[in-house]
Amino acid sequence: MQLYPLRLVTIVGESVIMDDIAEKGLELGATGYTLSEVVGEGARSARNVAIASGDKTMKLEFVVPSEVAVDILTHVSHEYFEHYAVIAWLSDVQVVRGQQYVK
Amino acid sequence: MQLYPLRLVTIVGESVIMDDIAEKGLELGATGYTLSEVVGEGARSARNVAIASGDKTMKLEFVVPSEVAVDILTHVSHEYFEHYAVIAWLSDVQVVRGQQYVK
Amino acid sequence: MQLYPLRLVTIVGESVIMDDIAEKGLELGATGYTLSEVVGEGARSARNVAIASGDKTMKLEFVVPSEVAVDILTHVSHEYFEHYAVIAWLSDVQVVRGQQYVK
Amino acid sequence: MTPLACSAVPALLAFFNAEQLARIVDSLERNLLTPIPLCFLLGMICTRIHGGIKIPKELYYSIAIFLLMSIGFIGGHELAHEYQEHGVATIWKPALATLFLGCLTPITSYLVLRYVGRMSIADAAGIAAHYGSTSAVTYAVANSFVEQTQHPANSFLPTLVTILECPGIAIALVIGAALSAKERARKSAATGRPSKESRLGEALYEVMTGQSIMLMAGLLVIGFISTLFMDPKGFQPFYDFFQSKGMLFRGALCIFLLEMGLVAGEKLGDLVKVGPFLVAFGILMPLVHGFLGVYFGHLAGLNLGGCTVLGAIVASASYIAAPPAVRLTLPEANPTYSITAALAITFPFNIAIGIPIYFEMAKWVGAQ
Amino acid sequence: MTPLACSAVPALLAFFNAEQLARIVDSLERNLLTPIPLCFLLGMICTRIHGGIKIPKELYYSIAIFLLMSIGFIGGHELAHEYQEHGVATIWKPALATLFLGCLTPITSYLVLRYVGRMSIADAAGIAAHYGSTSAVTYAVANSFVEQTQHPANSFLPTLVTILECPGIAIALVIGAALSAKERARKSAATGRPSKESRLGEALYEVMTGQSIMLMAGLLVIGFISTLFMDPKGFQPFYDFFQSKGMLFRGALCIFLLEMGLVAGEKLGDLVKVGPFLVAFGILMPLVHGFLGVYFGHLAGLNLGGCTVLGAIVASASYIAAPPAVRLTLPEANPTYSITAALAITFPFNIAIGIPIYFEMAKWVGAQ
Amino acid sequence: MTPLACSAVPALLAFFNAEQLARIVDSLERNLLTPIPLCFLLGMICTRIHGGIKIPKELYYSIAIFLLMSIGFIGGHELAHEYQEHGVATIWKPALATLFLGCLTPITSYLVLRYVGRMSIADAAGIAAHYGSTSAVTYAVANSFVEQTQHPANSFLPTLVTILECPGIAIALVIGAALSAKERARKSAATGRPSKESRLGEALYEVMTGQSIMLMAGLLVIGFISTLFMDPKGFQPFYDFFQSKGMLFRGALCIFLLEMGLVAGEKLGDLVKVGPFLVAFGILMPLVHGFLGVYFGHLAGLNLGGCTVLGAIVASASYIAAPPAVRLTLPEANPTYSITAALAITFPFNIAIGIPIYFEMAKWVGAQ
Ligand SMILES: Nc1ncnc2c1ncn2[C@@H]1O[C@H](COP(=O)(O)O)[C@@H](O)[C@H]1O
Ligand SMILES: Nc1ncnc2c1ncn2[C@@H]1O[C@H](COP(=O)(O)O)[C@@H](O)[C@H]1O
Ligand SMILES: Nc1ncnc2c1ncn2[C@@H]1O[C@H](COP(=O)(O)O)[C@@H](O)[C@H]1O
Ligand code: NA
Ligand code: NA
Ligand code: NA
Repeated sequence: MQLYPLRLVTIVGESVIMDDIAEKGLELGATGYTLSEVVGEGARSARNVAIASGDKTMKLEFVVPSEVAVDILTHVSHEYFEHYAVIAWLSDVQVVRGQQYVK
Repeated sequence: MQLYPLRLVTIVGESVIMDDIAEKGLELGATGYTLSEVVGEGARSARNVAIASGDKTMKLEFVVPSEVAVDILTHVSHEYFEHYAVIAWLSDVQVVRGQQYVK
Repeated sequence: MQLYPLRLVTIVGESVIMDDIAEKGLELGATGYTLSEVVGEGARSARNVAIASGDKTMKLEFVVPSEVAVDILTHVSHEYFEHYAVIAWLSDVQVVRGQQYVK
Repeated sequence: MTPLACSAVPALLAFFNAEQLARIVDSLERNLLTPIPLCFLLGMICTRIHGGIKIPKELYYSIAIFLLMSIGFIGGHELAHEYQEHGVATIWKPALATLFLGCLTPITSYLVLRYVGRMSIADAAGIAAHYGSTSAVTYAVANSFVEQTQHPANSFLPTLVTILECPGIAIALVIGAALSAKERARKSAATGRPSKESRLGEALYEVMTGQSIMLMAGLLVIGFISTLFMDPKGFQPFYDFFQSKGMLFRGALCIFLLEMGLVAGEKLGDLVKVGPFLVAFGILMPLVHGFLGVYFGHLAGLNLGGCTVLGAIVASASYIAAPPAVRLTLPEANPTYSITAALAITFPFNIAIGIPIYFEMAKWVGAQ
Repeated sequence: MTPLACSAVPALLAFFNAEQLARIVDSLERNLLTPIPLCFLLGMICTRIHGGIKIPKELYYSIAIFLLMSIGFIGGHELAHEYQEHGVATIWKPALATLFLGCLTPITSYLVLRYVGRMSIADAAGIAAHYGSTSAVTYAVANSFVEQTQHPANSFLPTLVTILECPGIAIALVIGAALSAKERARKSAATGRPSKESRLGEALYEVMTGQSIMLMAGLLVIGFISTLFMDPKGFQPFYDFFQSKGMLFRGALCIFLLEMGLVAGEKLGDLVKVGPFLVAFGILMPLVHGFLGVYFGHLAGLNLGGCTVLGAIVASASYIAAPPAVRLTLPEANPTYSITAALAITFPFNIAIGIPIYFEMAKWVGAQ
Repeated sequence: MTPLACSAVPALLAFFNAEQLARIVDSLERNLLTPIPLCFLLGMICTRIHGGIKIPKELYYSIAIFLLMSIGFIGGHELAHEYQEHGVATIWKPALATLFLGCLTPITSYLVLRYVGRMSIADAAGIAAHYGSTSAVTYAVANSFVEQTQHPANSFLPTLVTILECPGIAIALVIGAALSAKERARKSAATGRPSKESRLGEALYEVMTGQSIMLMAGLLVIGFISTLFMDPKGFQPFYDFFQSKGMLFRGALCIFLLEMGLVAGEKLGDLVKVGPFLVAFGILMPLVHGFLGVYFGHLAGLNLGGCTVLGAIVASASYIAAPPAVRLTLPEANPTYSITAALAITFPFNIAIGIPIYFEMAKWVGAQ
């Protein structure tokens, strides 16, 4: 069974910005994303506000090639790190039939 | 404190198939699993349907030895990749008292 | 864009102990944590009990430096592994502006 | 194919004379300008303009549970009265007729989809499973319609809803699974996994013990028993809680249809994808099935309200029980087709236009 | 141990003469064939046949919140009337009796479990914590039972439920923590972590400020105050919303017991694990505690309904407040034992058979 | 700054003579000792003592949806009657007055915050957005207050709530975005991302099509239409479900305020962070805006109850629609300030003390 090396980008932060980031991720080359509600505490998370029928904090994941991963993290870092409660990290994963997640 | 190297298998896909995969995982040698509800978008996720009082998409995780990991991924790949919305990947983890998760 | 290597500590276990572990994690040097509700099955998870308006099982994540990671895992291992349903593992992550998560 | 649709509708309306059409339009207005369809409309509009209404799915599921329990409980209550008065004399014929329709409609649907629509086996069977079953909410709306026209349906209609739930799905899945056996056999050979049958059996069992059936049938029995054994005073609060004329049922229905409108609004975008044939199918098939329901209901001795409601539930398509079962059994089938047809075409058509038409059909066949 | 059980039940029933037994059987029927126990039964059946009913946990928790608020609010309302008429004259005795029973039952439970059942300190104390406390839902069911038998309980029973909630858990936890001190001391030495006391204190505090207490006691005060200060017309809608005879309370109870049946159904499988002794304990201990409740209630001057309800709540076991507290304080205790006994044995026994028996006991001790 | 507050309150109360003060105190008591404010208090206490009450957020959101739908539906129903009797004659003036106040209050708030409070542009604009909009729950509480004092408000007040929802947020956001343009321009140059305008536009659209507006305005239309076209008998169950005097609305309000109390309790800790100026602002600004509401309401011909309610909603601050919009548009603004002021200061002040004061103001300006 073929495994293909890709990057897992994980972004945890305020719900208000997560939809925008997910969309941007698709623009930047991700073939999809996975979003889930979490509860979190951090340096600035006190600033989080609830959105209509939603939680204050969400976790967003992208399985993408390195370049796309870097683009997404750069975007998040420039756009949101200054004023929003958000953390983002990268890890290595082996993906089943991974080519299909490379545009 | 002893850490033991194992594999983390992550499967994200349609809720309808997740229970079956979880069971199959235990059959194939996993000592347990962790399941959570997510919201996702992907190439085929438009096909997802909601199940009784549940979400359309779920994330399933197994902490297992390599062989078991491969067996699980092979099963998922053969059984579900063709017709179902599902993504699956593998990563390396260091598990506390990890031996107990090896059958 | 600067990435900083840190450890991701993931703890999945009974809801009753998760708040205590999260607090302890902050004491031990984590700058924050991320908590989410999951459904799980494992060797001892039958023992899990529901807490007021909550699930039986939760997943707790810390992004921390190695030393802190080890401290947290040691604490969890000593305090909870004997009597509680809990699993804990470690993985390597590259964190955006990671320095700020090192106290 | 749209010409077909465009020509078929007038063709079908030609059945009615001017005066009947006038009545239809009039009851259309009376039916449309009520909170329940208007909430559905609001939901659709909200989705189209990307409005911010978000109904927590737990609220949606809670209301679904309440509605199913209500239908069952009140059904059992009235069944008990009917039974005390007439035994099974009045019930067995309608029950048989419903069972027959439950077995007929998936087949008619399949044939039309496969040979007129030229759809794949899996897709045809998948959609047929939806149209062979029924929609409890359509029942609820039809029931309040006839109540408002002062022609309440026979007391045992909820029993018929329960009967209609399963057979259609089961038959369509069996057809689909059997006919697509060869591919699946090949596949299972390749992967060496247990042949589909297991899957099918499992799916059928899940349909038959699914939430809708368990709640409707279970509460039907509970309503029946407690009506027989409880003193009315003690029974009253339960009756008030569940009764379909009551504020809870009607109010819950408003919120439920708001959410259905929100979802249907999203599916509207898929209408293009599903193509003109399926749009026509989603309107004409219900009219045919509705007429069959009305007609056989009349033969079985239902009253005017009863024929109308039976027509509506036979015409309706399932969008709760059917989808997961089809997804499991016929994975090749594209859910976008079935769900869009059931939820974005047939359901709105029925609650807006269909029900008053079935009402006229019922008068036309002579029910009173 | 089953022989014990088998012999004990008739032994105990021997207390009753033929005519009483007849009445029990009769009221059993009147009690069992009502929606509330039947919904519990439906839930159990559904789980056993792997049916598809799924109650969102948010709905379950929402109903629990509503029930606790109702019990408190209506309790406060009726307490206010009682108070305006008699001051504390009628209340202090029953309150003391309840407090006494709240301290007695955990000890009786512990002794039986430890020395008859030969269970470990932790398990015995853990289960004792459940049986020392009470179940608000059992109160609600017992209360509707006596209301239906036209013997409504004294107005201040909800106050007694609130009093009964905590002491039992607290005492059992202290016993367990103290007696298992040695092991835990050793352990804490090994790990060098703060000694258990901290944990215990924390757990006790969490019990005393837990959801059940806060909502019942809080709404009790609110109901009391607003009854004194609001004009009845303004008070009415709140009364209608919360009142225990009302459709909302009864209907919510149905859905709640459906879910409890679903959970209890799963636990049924564990009956084998827990063994015959615990099964016997789950039936006989409530009968003993129930009798104590009835007897002391009578001494304290409660009426027939009041004695019955007090018997039921003393006999009942907590399955919401106790489990997490025990889990935190006595981690060695196996929750499967306590939860299975409380939820799958004692709770169904009480709502199905126990309550009518306590009713007869109450007559037998001469309450009216 | 506290001296300012301390001196201002008496200064303002000096407007009233002894007898009026007596009446205020009296109606304060009548207002405070009712379930709705008491539930809020219970929630606050529970949080402060780390009690265990947890309201599932899905329940909280479900109740919010129900309340908004109720306000809209009943509003539309009564608007229909008003319209049938007087056409738009009685409505257009109050509507204009409300629109004017919706544009005025964000500006007054901004000026005070920026130049008296010396807050940053973003923080001043962010808080102004909250105080420029309104709180539907404050409306509900004010409405039940005037109903209980037998001075029901004009039938079209819910329409005014809907009018008041948006403009304030929009204007404040535009001010904030425009004035902080320079920084943001620099920033966007650095990151080369689309300039803020896009964001602002998007946020404004989200406000105008947000849940509150869509549900209130949508159900207002639905209530209006169905009142005109449905026969009253068919309309009744919907009316019973939604009516604000009914048990569902009042009961739901209790649970909702319990949760708000739980949240406000947490924010209490932040009072120190936000400082004395904001505390004073959260009390004095509502008194000023409340008076403006009462005064212009009187000029526009509202009755005593109407002026009181208009005063209350103008004085109230939004804590549902405003926060996310501000967070998106003015990220530099610290939400702790705005949310603490709106939820932990102004909201409790209004429901506890403000409403009775606006009621006296309304009498004082001569409304009846
Ligand atoms: N060290 C950490 N480990 C895990 N999650 C974190 C950590 N720091 C922050 N988070 C998550 O990221 C969100 C925003 O973090 P912050 O920007 O630090 O407020 C928080 O709500 C947490 O869910
Ligand atoms: N590139 C991706 N990154 C993260 N999650 C993904 C990605 N692609 C798909 N998913 C998840 O996997 C599910 C099924 O994906 P698909 O089979 O592509 O429709 C989606 O609902 C997403 O939750
Ligand atoms: N092998 C595993 N893979 C993934 N999650 C596991 C595994 N074993 C246990 N878990 C999770 O850890 C929790 C406690 O595990 P246990 O202590 O084995 O009962 C379970 O509820 C699961 O959610
Ligand atoms: Na059908
Ligand atoms: Na007890
Ligand atoms: Na305002």
